[in-house]
Amino acid sequence: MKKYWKSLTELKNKENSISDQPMPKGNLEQILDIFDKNENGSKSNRRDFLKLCGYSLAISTVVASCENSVQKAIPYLIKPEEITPGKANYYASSFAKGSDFCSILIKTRVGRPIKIEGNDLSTVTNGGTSSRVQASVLDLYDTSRYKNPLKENEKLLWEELDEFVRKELNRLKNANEEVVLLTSSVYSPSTISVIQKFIAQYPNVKWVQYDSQSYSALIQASKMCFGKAGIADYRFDYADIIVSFDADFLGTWLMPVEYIRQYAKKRKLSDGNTSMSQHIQLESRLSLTGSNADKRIPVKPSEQRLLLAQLYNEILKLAGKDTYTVLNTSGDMQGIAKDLWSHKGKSLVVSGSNDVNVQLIVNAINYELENYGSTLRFEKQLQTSKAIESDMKNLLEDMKAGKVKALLAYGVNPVFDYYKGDEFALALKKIGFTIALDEVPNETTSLMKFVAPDNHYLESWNDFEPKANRYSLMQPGIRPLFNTRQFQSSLLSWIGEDPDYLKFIKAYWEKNFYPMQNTYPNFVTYWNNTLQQGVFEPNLKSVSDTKFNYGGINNILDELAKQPKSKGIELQVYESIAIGDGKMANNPWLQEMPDPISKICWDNYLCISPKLASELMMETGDVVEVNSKVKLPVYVLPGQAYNTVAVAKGYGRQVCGIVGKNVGVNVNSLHNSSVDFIDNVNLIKTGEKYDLAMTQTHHSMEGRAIVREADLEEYKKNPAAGNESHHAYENASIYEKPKFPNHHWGLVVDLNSCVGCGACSIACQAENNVPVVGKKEVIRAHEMSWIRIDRYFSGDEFNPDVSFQPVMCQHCDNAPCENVCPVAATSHSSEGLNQMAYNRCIGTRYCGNNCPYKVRRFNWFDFTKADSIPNNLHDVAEMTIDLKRMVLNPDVTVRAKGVIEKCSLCVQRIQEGKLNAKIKGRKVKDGEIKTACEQACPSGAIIFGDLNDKESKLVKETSSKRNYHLLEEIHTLPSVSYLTKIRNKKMNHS
Amino acid sequence: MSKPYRLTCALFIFILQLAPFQILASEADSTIKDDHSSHFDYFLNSEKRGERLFKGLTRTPVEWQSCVSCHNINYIDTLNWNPSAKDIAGTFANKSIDEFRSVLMSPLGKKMEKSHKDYSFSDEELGYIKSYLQKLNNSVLYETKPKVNNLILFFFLGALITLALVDLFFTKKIKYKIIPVLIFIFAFGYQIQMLAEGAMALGRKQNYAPIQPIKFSHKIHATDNKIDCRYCHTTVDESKSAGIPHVNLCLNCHLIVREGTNSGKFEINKIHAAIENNTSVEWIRIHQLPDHVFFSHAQHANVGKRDCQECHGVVEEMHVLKQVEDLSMGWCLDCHDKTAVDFRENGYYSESFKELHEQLTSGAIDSVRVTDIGGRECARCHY
Amino acid sequence: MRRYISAYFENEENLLRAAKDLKEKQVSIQDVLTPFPIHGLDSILGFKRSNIPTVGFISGAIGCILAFGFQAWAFIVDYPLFIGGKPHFAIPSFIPITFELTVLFASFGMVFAFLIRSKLGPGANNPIHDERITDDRFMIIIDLDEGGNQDEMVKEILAKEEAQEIKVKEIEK
Amino acid sequence: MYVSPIREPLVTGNKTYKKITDEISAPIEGKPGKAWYAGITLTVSALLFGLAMMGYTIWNGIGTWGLNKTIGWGWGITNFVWWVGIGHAGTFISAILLLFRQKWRTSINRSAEAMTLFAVMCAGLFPLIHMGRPLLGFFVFPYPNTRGLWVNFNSPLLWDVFAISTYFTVSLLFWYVGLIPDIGTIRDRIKSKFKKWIYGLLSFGWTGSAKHWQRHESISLILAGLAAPLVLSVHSIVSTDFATSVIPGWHTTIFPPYFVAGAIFSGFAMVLTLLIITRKVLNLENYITVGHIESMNKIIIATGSIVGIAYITELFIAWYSGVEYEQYAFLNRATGPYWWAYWIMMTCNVISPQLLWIKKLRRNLVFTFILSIFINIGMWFERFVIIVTSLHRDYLPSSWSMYEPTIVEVGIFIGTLGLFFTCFLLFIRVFPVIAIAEVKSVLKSSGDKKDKSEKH
Repeated sequence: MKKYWKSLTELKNKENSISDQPMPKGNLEQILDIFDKNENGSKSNRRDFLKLCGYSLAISTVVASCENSVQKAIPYLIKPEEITPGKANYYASSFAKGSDFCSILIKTRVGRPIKIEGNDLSTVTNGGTSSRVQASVLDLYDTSRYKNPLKENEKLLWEELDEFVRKELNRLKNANEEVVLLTSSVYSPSTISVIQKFIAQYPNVKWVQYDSQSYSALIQASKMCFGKAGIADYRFDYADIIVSFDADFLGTWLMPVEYIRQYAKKRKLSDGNTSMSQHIQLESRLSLTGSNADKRIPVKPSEQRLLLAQLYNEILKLAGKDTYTVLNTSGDMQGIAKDLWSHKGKSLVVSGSNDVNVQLIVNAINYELENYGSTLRFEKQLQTSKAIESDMKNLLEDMKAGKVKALLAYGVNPVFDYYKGDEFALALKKIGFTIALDEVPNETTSLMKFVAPDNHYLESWNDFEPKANRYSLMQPGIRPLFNTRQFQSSLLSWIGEDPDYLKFIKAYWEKNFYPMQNTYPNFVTYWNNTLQQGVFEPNLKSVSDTKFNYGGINNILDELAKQPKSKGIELQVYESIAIGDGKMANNPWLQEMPDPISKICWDNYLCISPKLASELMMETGDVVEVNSKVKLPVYVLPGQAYNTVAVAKGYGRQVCGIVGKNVGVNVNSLHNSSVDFIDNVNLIKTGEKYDLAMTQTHHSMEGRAIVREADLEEYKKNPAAGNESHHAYENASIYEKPKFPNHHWGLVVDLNSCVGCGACSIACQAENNVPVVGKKEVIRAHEMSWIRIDRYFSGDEFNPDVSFQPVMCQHCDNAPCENVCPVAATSHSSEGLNQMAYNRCIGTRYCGNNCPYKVRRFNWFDFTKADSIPNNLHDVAEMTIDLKRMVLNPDVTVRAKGVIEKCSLCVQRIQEGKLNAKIKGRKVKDGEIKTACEQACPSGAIIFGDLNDKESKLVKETSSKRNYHLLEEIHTLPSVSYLTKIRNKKMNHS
Repeated sequence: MSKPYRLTCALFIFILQLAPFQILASEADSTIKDDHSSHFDYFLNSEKRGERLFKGLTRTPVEWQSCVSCHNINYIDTLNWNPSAKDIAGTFANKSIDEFRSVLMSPLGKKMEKSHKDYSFSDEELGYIKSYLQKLNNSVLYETKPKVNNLILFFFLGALITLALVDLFFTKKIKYKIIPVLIFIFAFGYQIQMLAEGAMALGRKQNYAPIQPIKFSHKIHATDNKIDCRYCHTTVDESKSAGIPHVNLCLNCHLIVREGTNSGKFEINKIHAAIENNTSVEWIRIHQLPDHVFFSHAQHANVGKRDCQECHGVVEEMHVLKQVEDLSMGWCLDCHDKTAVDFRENGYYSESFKELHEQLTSGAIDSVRVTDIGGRECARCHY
Repeated sequence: MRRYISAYFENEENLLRAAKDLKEKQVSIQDVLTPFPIHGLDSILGFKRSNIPTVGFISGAIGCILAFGFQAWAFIVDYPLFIGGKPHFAIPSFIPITFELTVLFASFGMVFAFLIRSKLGPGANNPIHDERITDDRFMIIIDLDEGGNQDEMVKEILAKEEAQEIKVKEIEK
Repeated sequence: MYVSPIREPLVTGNKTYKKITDEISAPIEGKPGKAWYAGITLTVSALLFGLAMMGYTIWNGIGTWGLNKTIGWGWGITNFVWWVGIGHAGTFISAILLLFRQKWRTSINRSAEAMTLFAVMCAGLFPLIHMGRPLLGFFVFPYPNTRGLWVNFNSPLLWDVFAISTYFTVSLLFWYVGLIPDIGTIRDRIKSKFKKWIYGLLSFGWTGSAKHWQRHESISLILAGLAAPLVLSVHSIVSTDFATSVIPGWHTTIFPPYFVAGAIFSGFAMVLTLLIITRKVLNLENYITVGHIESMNKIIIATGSIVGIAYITELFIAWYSGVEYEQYAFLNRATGPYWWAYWIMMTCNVISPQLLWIKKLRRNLVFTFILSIFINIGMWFERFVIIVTSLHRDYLPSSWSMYEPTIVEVGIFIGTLGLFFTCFLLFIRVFPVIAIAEVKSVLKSSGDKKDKSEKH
């Protein structure tokens, strides 16, 4: 728990101490440990001793007056200037894993990173984060990480490895044999420079970039249309109408954190603003984006090209240009075309397809709609995806042919996530010299002969250019825990240069970026300030030349018209919100994060449309065999297009830590090419049953006014639309309403902004030490999340409306839970908080029963090792070993078995904020205190504040007519309120 | 008690304590004298011999004090400025005999100079002492004996209760029933009290004053040398922990002050050794709240303007630091009930608690106590 | 020197008649021992109403006041907590416990009063005159005057009511 | 003494006082039969199994039960309420029937009270072991502590603590005060010296003195007067566990009377179950006559009908209230996933007791026995329906969930059954199952010898 005096020396010595970290001990040993002289309080502490005392309380109190075990307090030898024990330090940095990018702040306590926050200064991510970003801090303490350089699984020294690699590289250089450097997309200017130097030194090196989720069609189409390779800068905040063809831009497509912010901004209805964008989604699987759409049209993946062509045709018609008469246009497309045309220049059409032809049509449509320059821009092209798919194909051919003599792999796992992973694995074995530069073992690195382990990103220096001219620095929050070295340093040392990458970056920045600004007079101040801010955003170079010059559209449309309509079942393989491509599969927080739509965690499953399910006589939990290759459980997903199925990739990792191994099924082998979908899928019901871990099993609101919603048209007429019943229950109690004269903390959730991404739930888990319970316990509805996102389907089963509602403790002023606790473990504060004293709780669960919101969570087992009884630990994810306990927030108690816990409205942050104000002798400023969920939210849907502060943002929001409390008819007087969801359903053309 | 009476008592106890030593010593002397040949020594291993030398049980000139008279082996309650045997053992564990000799024979500090005068040991003897010290170093010193007294008393009372009850109902030997009833009530009541006190003391460390790795005296630093608390406990105003000074901070003075008046150079050398060897100083933690309690020094010392002594006692009078208060929740609440909040100076309070502030300025109430602004609420300390 | 006469009946009606007769003749009846309570006997013997109900009332009242007072004190004075938006002095909430403790105190008070007044309790060593008193015999013990004047009259009444084992006992004072 | 000419005798078979003593004391003096040994082996093994399951629960956590985030109480509290309900018959019989001068109580009150105590013991176990931290269960007592904390007097669960412990204590006092004369009887009859000594100790030196009897009668009456509202209060307080909450299906003002009626209903059923066997095995047919059984059956019809009306009132009010959550809760009870529990409850508690309007069935022992078992089952399901089906689908459909007990919970229930029957089996070997003195006192007025004695 709270280990204040972890000395820096200890951190320095981590290399040795952690590597021989004892595994969780048996129980007898644990007991014995308690009586050992207690070193650093790491294994057991005084509390453990007290626990033992508890058993024979009477006797032991008398015997020894309970001799307390000795606790050490070890101060720093030389205290680093910036560290104050007991206070957090924040370092601006960047999160980057493959194409996932986010500008962040690392929160450290006495030198150990415990939380990630978004960096408000970045104009790319704007302080937002995603669940993966939030969870990434736990990966730092992953036990499965490489701890030493390896040669065929034998430990060796860095010097030995460097010696060997240099020799080998020089031999190959002299023999002029092909060496391949395989990386994921690299958008770090300094890294690119390092790689270029490396290639200059070894000209026989060929650099191949490979992304598990390829966006090469976007890049190629852009090049073909505008002569500009790269991905345009999408501006959803400028679009009045968004038409998305299967692009899950709020979930996984390109830069969701940025897009959610833009999307929510455009749809924010403050009382003055009554306009919002309209979002039309055409897709087969009900994606997170689709679930937020105002209008969603379920279509098969194969039909999308045709529909796009029809749309193009219609727009040409509206533009008065030549049309292609071969296409019979559906009514939907005609309507959409009209709407788009009426918002010319303020509309946006996107497609998630990785088919160049499709992207060419999309570009043509956007060009016709004059969107380039407004909703699509080239000044800040997105750079996080650079890989071209054919490169990988060629590489595999070369490897098979034996041309490649050596392979250096960094940040990629093609054996697992490439659709020809098996072939890649076979080809890999042929290569004489292979070296992995990853931080954790995976299916690919385990086949490599050498491992030069990379640092975790929280231990590394780097810089990034996620979008053109938008730079973000990465700085370490901790020294490397293990004997690892950054990828860039490895490359530098292999070309015989100074392996100090920080020096390299500084030199690079001094040369290239420092001259781009004129704020700072010298490089040192420039560097220090930039490092402190984390981002460097110089003025943009304007790009004016956006002429569309591609003439081959005719041919594409002709081809499309000729294609026969597909009849069979189509399968789409998608990236899930939590696990993504599977690189973070060993992260228990992400594994336990329920999918926003299906509310299933710890598994992937085959989404199937209700109609198809009833035809095939399948229901949720049935196991089917897909194409005689993989067996998957079925999940009947309302809104899934008829005759289509979908399954998430990234699951079924084989070489992985204990958390992610064998969770779900690897479906990459289902592909036989890299196209978006697989046609004519064969589903055979096996008759087996499978339990899916679902956190929500009932999907209808049962007609209750839980998520209140209205249409934009109604809202314009009456801002209280959908919320008419509010305030009908003002004076319903025989008692007076409680008064809170000082502070009255409250929270408001704008249901119109919330997209349901789930970043808040992981942020909460990290901030509040919420335990991981594992799949089996989730099935038994024992999950512990303090904030959950309820998802309701309404309307048509085949194309439902989806509502998301984050539900945390409502902090009722008339709290039903408080009345019933026999020991007064939960009571109200004079600041309006519903307090929970864990150490007083005896676990009757009465409060949980009596909570109408069901937000109270009970510690069913000893999930945290804080329990008084030995030998009953229930820890599926190693979360209680010392290494992973480093991630615990020392300001929040770790709860023991048998007590109730719940959202505290981040009371530790409130107290900290108040203390800061007191020290400065002033009021708490609005926005100064932020809850973890609020801070993580990329859409700004959650606002915390003081309900007594009439100037606060919170009061401005809650005084809106859209404001309501959940279940206000039972007069619990919650401090948390919601703003109604407004849908922009009305199509202009109809 | 009158003063002379107390003195006599002290003297008596002193003699009593010395007695076993003297008896032992004289016996040992006689053994040596009677059995001059070395065959007795033959059976003693070097550790045993070292022990005898250290404790002065073997022939040593009378004018020499035995090592143990300054360098105690057993745990003692009072402060002994001289390094304990264990300390010495730790320091010289890896040093050669020569170094050992040089330190022993050519004293560094004034005090040591005085007591180590005229010492002469042979290398062999020094070896014995060293091997004895080695043994000490390996063994756990200061074994705290379990306090059996309480247990014996508890069981004795239990027996009394049983006897009283048996007599009351069955044997009826005692004529007046009130006697066994009184015995029962007294004994049972006392047992309950013992249990209650024991239970309340669970996890509490009132009066805890462990031996620290360095004999650091707050009295010498804070009173004699008038060093302010905040000079060392630097983070008390900004962080939740007051901060145990990092070792380098000690060197601010001890770079120059190399020798103390009481402990000579031995204790101060430990600071230098820690810096030189890059080893940490492992203080024994005294004031400690359970994990589920959040306490902020910044709140209390900076915002609340509490003196350190209110919770920690008169630290500046302590040679050996001791926990004075029991640090129980009831104790915290007592103070929260009594203490007035600084409404006049601190803008936070006057601006956030408008209603109370008005009452205060209008004179309706004369002070606002911590309790009045929620100082007894759970989530102020437990979250 | 005190003298007693003891006898037993096999029937409560006989006992009642005999007791009535004896009382009318001013004979002092020391005790009547029966296997079950006999209605009307206490009025014949001239027993006053028992005070146990009074004890019960007093102890119950103490319990009531203690319970209510303690709850109110704990919630208003000693540690006021905000619970569920209710006032600190929430009378309805205090009623159940007040009632329960009233009953508990009253019951204990009465039972202890009964045991102490009757000199009953674990280990109480009262003489057992006849082992069949607790079975089917109704025993009467009569104080005789020192002179022996009443002997004959008493024996006669007893005999009339079919009393058996009429014995005279003399006990040193 | 007035004797009703139409009442049937309460003691049959021309008993004398001596015979009564002999026959009722027989089980204590004789050696237990094989059936008793077989019985106690069974019940003790059930008890041991239950204890093992309790230990397992305390060690590993409540997670070993089938509860979850939505359903915080399941079998544990169902059993608690069920056992408390069963514990209502004994004191009801002794206290309320005493106040109403119902003489037929004399033959059954002793065993019914014993049953009350055992049932309350079983009940009291559940609130303790259902806690997440039973080792800290003492927090519920308002004892002075160094934290300066008291308990929450607003909590019905705390009222429960006081109600159940008071109920148990007062019942125990009442039962024991009544037992003192009978223990005296046993003391005077028993041959073994050691046993005589023990019974002597337990009899508190009872002599049968008229003054003692007077006080004894007085205290019995007043204790009855106190116990009568206590009986009513206990289940009323238990019902406030639910009635004061906000959960639809729990939040009901009808609960206190409805629970009390249900408790007496189930208590009498359990008394019948036990006594129909006991009278047979211990040859006490002359004391616990068919007339007694019939009287109890009449109470069962009365309380059963009250319960039935309560069920229907609940449904009506749910509909009439117009609260959608309330309406749904009751619709869900009858037609939701736990419909079978609701209909078992309805059948056993409302429909089956109505058969007792037929006199023949009321006096039929086999039928009564089967019916009493039915009612026990039905009343268990009543609590299950109230607790589980109300919780599993409450306000927010997102949290709706299902509940299935695990072997651990079932095992603990079996364990309490084992405890209950073990205690009862020991009781019939140790204490007289019928209040000897009280039966003797009604022999003349209500025995079938009455004509003879009147002639006399």
